[in-house]
Amino acid sequence: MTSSILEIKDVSYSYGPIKALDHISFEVNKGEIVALLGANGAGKTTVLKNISGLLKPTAGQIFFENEEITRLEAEKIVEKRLILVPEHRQVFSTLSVIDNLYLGAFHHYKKSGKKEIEQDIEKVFGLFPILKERKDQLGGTLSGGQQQMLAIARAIMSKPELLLLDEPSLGLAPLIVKEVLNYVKQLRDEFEVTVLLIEQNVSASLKIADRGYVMSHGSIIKQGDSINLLNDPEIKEAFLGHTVS
Amino acid sequence: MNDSIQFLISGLTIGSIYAIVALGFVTIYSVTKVINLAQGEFVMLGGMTFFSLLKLGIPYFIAFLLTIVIVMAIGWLFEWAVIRKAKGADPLSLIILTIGTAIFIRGIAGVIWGKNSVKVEPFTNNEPLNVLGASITPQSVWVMVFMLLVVMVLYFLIEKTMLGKAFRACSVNPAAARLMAISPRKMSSLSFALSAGLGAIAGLVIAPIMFPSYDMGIMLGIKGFSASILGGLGSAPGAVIGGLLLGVIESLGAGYISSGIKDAISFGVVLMILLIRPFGLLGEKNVGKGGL
Amino acid sequence: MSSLLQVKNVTKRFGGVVANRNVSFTIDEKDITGLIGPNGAGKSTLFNMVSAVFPPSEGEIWFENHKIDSLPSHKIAPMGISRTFQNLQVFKKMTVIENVMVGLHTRTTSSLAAAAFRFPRSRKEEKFIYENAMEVVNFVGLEDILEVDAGNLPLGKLRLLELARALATKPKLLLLDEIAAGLNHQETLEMSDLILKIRDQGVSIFVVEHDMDLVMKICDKIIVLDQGEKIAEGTPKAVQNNQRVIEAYLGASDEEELTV
Amino acid sequence: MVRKGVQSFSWKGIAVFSILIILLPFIFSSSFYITKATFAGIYTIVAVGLGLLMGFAGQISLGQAAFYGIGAYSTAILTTTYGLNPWMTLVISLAAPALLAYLLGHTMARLHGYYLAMATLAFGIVIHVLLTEWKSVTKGASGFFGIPKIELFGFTFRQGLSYYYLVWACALIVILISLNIIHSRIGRALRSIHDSEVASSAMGVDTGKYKMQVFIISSMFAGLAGWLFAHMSYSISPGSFGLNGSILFLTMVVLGGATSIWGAVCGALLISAISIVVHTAGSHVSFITSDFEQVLYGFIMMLIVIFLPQGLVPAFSSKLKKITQSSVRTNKIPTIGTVKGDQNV
Amino acid sequence: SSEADGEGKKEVYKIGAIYSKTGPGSPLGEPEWNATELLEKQINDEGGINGVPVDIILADDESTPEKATEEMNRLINDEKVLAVLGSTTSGASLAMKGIAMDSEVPLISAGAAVGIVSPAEESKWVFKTPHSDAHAVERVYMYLKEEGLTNVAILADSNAFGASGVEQLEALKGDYGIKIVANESYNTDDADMKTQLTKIKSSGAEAVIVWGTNPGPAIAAKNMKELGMNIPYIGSHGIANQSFIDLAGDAAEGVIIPTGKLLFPTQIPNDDPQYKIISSFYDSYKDEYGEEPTNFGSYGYDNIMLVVEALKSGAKDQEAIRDYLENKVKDYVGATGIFTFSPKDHNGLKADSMVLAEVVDGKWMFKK
Ligand SMILES: Nc1ncnc2c1ncn2[C@@H]1O[C@H](COP(=O)(O)OP(=O)(O)OP(=O)(O)O)[C@@H](O)[C@H]1O
Ligand SMILES: Nc1ncnc2c1ncn2[C@@H]1O[C@H](COP(=O)(O)OP(=O)(O)OP(=O)(O)O)[C@@H](O)[C@H]1O
Ligand SMILES: [Mg+2]
Ligand SMILES: [Mg+2]
Repeated sequence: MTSSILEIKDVSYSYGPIKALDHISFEVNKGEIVALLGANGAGKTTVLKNISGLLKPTAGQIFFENEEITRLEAEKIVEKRLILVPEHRQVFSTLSVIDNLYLGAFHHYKKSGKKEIEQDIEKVFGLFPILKERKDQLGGTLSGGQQQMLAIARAIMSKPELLLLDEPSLGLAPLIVKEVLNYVKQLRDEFEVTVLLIEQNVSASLKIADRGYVMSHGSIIKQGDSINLLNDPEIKEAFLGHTVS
Repeated sequence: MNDSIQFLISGLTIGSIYAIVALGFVTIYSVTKVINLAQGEFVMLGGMTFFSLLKLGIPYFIAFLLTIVIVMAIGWLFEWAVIRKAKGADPLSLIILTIGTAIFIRGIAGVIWGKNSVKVEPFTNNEPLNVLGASITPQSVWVMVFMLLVVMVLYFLIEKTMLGKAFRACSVNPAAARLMAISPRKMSSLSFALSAGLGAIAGLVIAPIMFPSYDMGIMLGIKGFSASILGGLGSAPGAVIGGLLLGVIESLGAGYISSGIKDAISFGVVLMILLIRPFGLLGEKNVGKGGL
Repeated sequence: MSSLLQVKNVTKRFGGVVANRNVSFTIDEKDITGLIGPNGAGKSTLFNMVSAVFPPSEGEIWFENHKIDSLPSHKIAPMGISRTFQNLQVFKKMTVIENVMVGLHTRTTSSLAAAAFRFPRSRKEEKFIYENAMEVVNFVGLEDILEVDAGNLPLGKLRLLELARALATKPKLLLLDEIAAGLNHQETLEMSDLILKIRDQGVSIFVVEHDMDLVMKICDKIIVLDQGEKIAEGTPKAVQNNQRVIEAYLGASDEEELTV
Repeated sequence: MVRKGVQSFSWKGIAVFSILIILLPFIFSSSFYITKATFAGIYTIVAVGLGLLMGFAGQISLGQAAFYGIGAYSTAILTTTYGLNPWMTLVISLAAPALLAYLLGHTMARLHGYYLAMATLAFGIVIHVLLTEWKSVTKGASGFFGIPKIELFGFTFRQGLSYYYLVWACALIVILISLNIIHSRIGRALRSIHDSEVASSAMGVDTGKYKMQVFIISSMFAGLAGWLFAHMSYSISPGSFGLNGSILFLTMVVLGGATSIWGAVCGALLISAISIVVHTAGSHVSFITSDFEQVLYGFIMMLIVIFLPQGLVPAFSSKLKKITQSSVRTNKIPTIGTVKGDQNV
Repeated sequence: SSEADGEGKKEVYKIGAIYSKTGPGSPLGEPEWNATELLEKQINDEGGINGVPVDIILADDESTPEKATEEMNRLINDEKVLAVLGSTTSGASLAMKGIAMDSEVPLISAGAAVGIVSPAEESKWVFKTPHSDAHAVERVYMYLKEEGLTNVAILADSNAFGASGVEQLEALKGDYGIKIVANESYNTDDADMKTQLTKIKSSGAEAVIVWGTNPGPAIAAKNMKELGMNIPYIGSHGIANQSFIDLAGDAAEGVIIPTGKLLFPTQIPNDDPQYKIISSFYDSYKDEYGEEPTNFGSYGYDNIMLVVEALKSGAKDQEAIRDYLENKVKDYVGATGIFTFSPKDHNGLKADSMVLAEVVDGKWMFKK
């Protein structure tokens, strides 16, 4: 039996008068890749921000590894290895690439020691060689796609148990998109990282995901295995167009 | 010839003080992007607290340490009680907030200590030394020693340690910093305490040179601010160079041109330098347009 | 058919990094030209030079018989070049309609004094601005949210707003930098329809995009950059089958790989 | 339909405000309040200009008092030493700051954020030193005295009601001009600079030119205020035009809210109100001695920034809008960690 | 201080006083303020003036002309006072002068600048009591001449107090054959003056005249010692207080200043006409506030006492008070000096109201 690593219970959130989440519940099991789908403004990003502690739910509860984290500060949640790669990259623009990566390891810096972290950095450099080439360039001067790579690399440095990815393929070249998504799969397969993923690239993301949830106007309107979702006529209509290219 | 050495030494002494104050600005700015115009008041609190502790008969060295601790606590309290409460404020409002706080602190100091200047004994015997025909007091040497010490420690802290990286991360992107388990709040508290400590040190070393009074913070705050901008905001070595330069220009201006317009000269030079280097001497240019 | 924009042997360096190396190409009137390439290939850099955000290190850029590579960026819009930004640059604290009205800036002339004392001319112009802005807003379909502050809009609307603002300048050449990034399939389709509609009004369009469906669908010509250099140029079909392009950018055009 | 942001502001706001101004002396008739209100009017003129500069051109100035001082000293010297008519020197009081702003603006175009703040601070200090040290012209630190009163058709404007109305008439004109500007294409262009300078210039907005124009306008407003101040007082001294003054103006704008013209107006009024409150408190509560006033003043400043960080007017804009219609709103959205330009204030 | 208000129409003499209790002028203004408070109490305790109590409305101008203007208007138009005293600084006093002239209310200032009362024809309603800087300067120059020192250097605060002193030092040097070989200044809050002093040292000056109030002159004294300069140090009446000596310590030894006699009430000869006034004022001030009144306290004292004198004589309105001041104050013995006002002189003091003092063994000693 799979155990749930993340559980969202009846969570609501409002930006002032704007209700962005309306009693949402779902869960993610250990070792899964789960895709969160939905049109722009459906509330996907808001869900991830609530989970990661950047926003506090107006109602409801969130459990991570059976422990309630609803009221925990974002920085404490990170220490539990629940890591968010935020929308729009959010790299530290005036810090060098390498410093960005070091900061990813901030919460376990003392525990892991310098050596291990340097090894980790080599590992992510292996994944994104361009970052190695640019390791002393300032984050803000990287190209859009390079910044996205840096954001993902930085999250990997945090040694996630559960990785929340908010549109990781945004602005990446097709070749890299494939590589990144493949790497996500690899992370799960080899390092047992659980992944909750938001993607506009629905077909690609459902291909690596085990399950998916579909959101609309702050609620979950559909859920199911990837295959089923991929073949769901409504989903095809809304996200994939008539022909899956 | 002797004159010019004397001018230089005077300039370096006073410049070192500006530099320490400027380092306080840098510390807070590099974490929170706040320009804390109450920084001068920390200097004043350093000087006046030291005076009061000495008057209570507390031994010199203990009073020295105690002053730093007390002022750091005040800095920490200031962050906790004031800065943190003003969450939604933009940098400009924060400037006004720190100005308001400066007025507040100064007002209270005026009530506690009165308006008269006080006197503090120098660290060590203060018989002037003779350097190349110019005279320099041991206290001036202390000022420079402390300045160098402070900048070295600070430079190491900001540039070489993980804490320094965390400091800078908070200043560029606090929300993303939280996602790295860095608490911008803690960093902010820390930076205010640290910079209050620097202010206290400035107050301590300067107390025997100028006679401290409740309102000495205004001028030192402005000069420190100027020095930190001149050097390039956020750069610790820049703050030192800025401070020394400001002090020396002031002194040479007073010496060779006119003491009446020495401030006009020094600020005129600041203006010129900024025109040539719009981001200060060691300041980094804004990040390029890379990610547009 | 004459060429509207000519990029001649352009090179751009940032310190040691060569973002563009000796790139040349032309854009023709009423064409949609695509610019693709891997991340960091230098697409945005090239865009920034065409829109005069910064000048090239070497080479020249000509627009309709004017050399524009060393003009300040605000002189570009009046000539008929307008753009959108990859990292959105909307005026967050202004409303949708106000954002678009800024786009009409170059099409009006009343001075500060005229505005300060409300000369009749200034008032007439205000009317002109408002009406034209409304027209553009209707065209892209943002009329429902006229008075919403741009900072509160979701991404899809922001992309539209950037487009509307650029259109308001009445450009001859429109530069679109990753206009579909972050849009879902449906929205991307709508966006491509919109772009085609704009072209049909006689505007030349230059797009940078990673969404190959979109690019292949709308472009008349595609230019491919890799590591700062132009490696291919031609019709979508030709480019799609170009081996260098596949290697550098598209990857084996097979979805199967992913599901390994 | 409300057409916000379009040059659509009604005269209602101005009308209501004007009536309040006209009626005020009948409600608070004591000379103390009228003097306060006269100063508030003078400060309003400077603050509105500074508000334009800060809230709309996105530039900070820590040297605004210098322009105020140049306006005041120009007229003082020309009317007293050279015997010119105050109405003639009004032109100089406007032109001299404008010229200086023009020269300075060119050189400062390269500076941003705190660096710009520093440059203006430096400029302010240089001017202040000049006023103090150029004794043969300015009579030095003790002050310049013997400034004549303004006369119009045989009527002399003296401190009191007549000066109050003169000052506020000028202030209303300044407010009106500023409202017109911000609701025009230029106003929008300016606000757009504030949000994204890159996009703004891509839209063809000559950011440098408009920043310069606003800088000049704001310096002229300050010069006008200086002219009014000089002829109100018999004497002026450099102390009124130093850093304290600049900071006072800055405080007014920030407390009132830089993003609205009415913000600057309210800021100027607010500061006067605070000082009245503190003054009155002092005469009723024995422990609030004169020394304590500064403490209280600083404390109130802190409270306002903490509880109304956007400034008074934006905070109450919805309520105020009913009255004024034309205040520009600024809805600050809590954007999470948008990567901002570096040092831009 | 305005408690009398409530009790119906009981007659009181309302007098306004504006001093710089706070702000940069406060070291000067505070003794003036205190002296005024003290005297109000004393006068009323003794049964008022001809049985009528005085009500002195004290206001703080925070050392700014703007606040002074506001308070002046309030005192004159709202409180309807008979006369206004103050203010401390020249800038504020000049601003108040304009209003006094317009509203025809007598003003007695404690400011230093000569412009406050001169030319007297244009200062009909304005008087002032402080030692004129001219007198202080004359005293100093007389001394220098006796000592045979002709080349002097000036080091003055750049504020109004210093500027006013420099003006007189420059104006009167010819009369005494003095040559100013260096004219330097410092800012009130400067921490170090070695640069200026080094210049003075190389200028060949035989004496240095330092014009300012604490702590600047103390820093100068200390710096001079550090630079090994031992030419005579002449100060101004601005440092006629113990705190100068406390601050400067050893470096204060031998410093000479012109001062009012209030500095050492016990040292002046018993037969001095001011002896009684000075010692009683000094004692009661010290009793009340625990500090010395300094020269500035004496200005506060004389300002109020001159008005009291006028009231005593039966002057009941502004006009009468002014006339009394201008015409009837002859050889009036005050704390600052002996006043004789006239339509040509609204300051009314002579150089002999000042004496010289020297620091000997950490104390100000009467020199001559
Ligand atoms: N800071 C904010 N203030 C007000 N409303 C907001 C804010 N952020 C988001 N919203 C609103 O909340 C709703 C959900 O937004 P959210 O960003 O979670 O959507 P999303 O599904 O991630 O969309 P996208 O695909 O565009 O990223 C939207 O209607 C959006 O307009
Ligand atoms: N200011 C700068 N300093 C240094 N290098 C820079 C700067 N701006 C851009 N670069 C580098 O130039 C190269 C081209 O960048 P550019 O932004 O043009 O890429 P791009 O093709 O738009 O990529 P993407 O598709 O990822 O947005 C990148 O390697 C980038 O790191
Ligand atoms: Mg989202
Ligand atoms: Mg790009």
